[in-house]
Amino acid sequence: MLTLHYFASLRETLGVDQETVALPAAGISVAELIKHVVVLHGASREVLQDASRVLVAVDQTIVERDHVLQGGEEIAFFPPMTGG
Amino acid sequence: MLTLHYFASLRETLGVDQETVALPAAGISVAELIKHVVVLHGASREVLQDASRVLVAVDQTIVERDHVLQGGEEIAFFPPMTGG
Amino acid sequence: MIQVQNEDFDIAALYQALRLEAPNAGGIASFTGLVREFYEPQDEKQGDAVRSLYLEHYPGMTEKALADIEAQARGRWDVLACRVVHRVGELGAGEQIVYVGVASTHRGDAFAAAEFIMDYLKTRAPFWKKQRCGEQSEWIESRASDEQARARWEKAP
Amino acid sequence: MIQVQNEDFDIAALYQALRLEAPNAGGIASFTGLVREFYEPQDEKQGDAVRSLYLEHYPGMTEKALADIEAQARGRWDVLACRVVHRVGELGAGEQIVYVGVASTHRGDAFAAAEFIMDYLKTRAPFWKKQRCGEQSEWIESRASDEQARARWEKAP
Repeated sequence: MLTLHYFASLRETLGVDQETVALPAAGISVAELIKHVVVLHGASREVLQDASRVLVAVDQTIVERDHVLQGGEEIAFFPPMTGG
Repeated sequence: MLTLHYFASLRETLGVDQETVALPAAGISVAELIKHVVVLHGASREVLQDASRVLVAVDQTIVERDHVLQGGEEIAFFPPMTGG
Repeated sequence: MIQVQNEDFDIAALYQALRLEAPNAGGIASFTGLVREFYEPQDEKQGDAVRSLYLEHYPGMTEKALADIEAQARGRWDVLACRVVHRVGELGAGEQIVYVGVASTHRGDAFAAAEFIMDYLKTRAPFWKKQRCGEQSEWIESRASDEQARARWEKAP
Repeated sequence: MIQVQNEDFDIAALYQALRLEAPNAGGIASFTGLVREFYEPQDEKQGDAVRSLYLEHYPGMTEKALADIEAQARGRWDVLACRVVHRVGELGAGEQIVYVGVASTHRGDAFAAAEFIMDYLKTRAPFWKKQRCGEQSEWIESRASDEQARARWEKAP
């Protein structure tokens, strides 16, 4: 299983802060996971494909879309940071 | 008349913090004033000729050695600053 | 040392902690980020309502990201002691948001490390600001100038 | 605002004064210079005596030089409020020497203006430090690195 977290404007747009999905296959990339999530949870999730506006963290570290998943990770989606 | 002030290590080396001298002639430069002061007050003042180790302020503004004096100015000699 | 909290912080206490931890420091550079009292020009349409901010973060990752930024700063500069405090939750106009303080032997290192930490914190630590103006509220957009401020450290020696 | 004084200063009061004077500031950058507790390696021959400093200045010119430095900073950056305090006379180990605080709309301006003021103050304001170690005392030599730190602002945009 994977735990998906959504933060800030993305959380509000999608209306969900957390959900779990089964890993479709070990060794898939973040980009492939996103395609899977769009099919599973509906077209609203297409926003996740925009790499310029949606960052992805795996186990609390920012990764690129080609990052490979093994299962069991904590995945987070969020817009560019605006703290400080 | 000119008032000459000496600060920090220069004050201690020369053993004087302030003195007055008559302006030898209007329109002389700081460099010429220093030569005059060396003659007037003794060889100890030769240290003033070392532009790399002695800064000169005229009326509380740092000047170069070719700065021209009119008389009545407050002249200060001191080593490079070390505050902060 | 890193703190993420809703409560306000006392810059004098943070500063004294840095002095105690680094008795041989030649200086301490610090920065405090504040919620502005008034609007940017583009906000003027929203009238004179007092602005407040809501700060969301990603618990767990926030502390990790800040610790990583501090470690990077310690690797690049002479950092004798360091404090980072970032508030989350509801903040009123004029309130303190963030504190970064760095004690160093040399002032150049203290300034560089403090500014480096702020520039990375702005763009690499998972905080998001929502701005409330009267009835309206909107998420603040990230700014290219913040990313540029961070990117210049990649080139610097 | 510029103060030259023998008395210690309260950075919290200075910081609050900046917040009050610049209610729309996005941030405040500050630097405090401290008398180090321990010696530089080259001083070790002098044993473990606690160091103290004597700070001499040129009354009148000091205030003028600092005002000129502040005016230069205001001309180059968005400075909403500024405080400079420099102590003179006898200062013990660990004591505060100097404070520079700048409130600005933007953090980059606050950092740059505060560091600019410190770098010019070090090399252009008439202060001189004499270091006392036990029975000995000597005037501190100016450092090329301080002049280099100042000179780089001549190139910067």
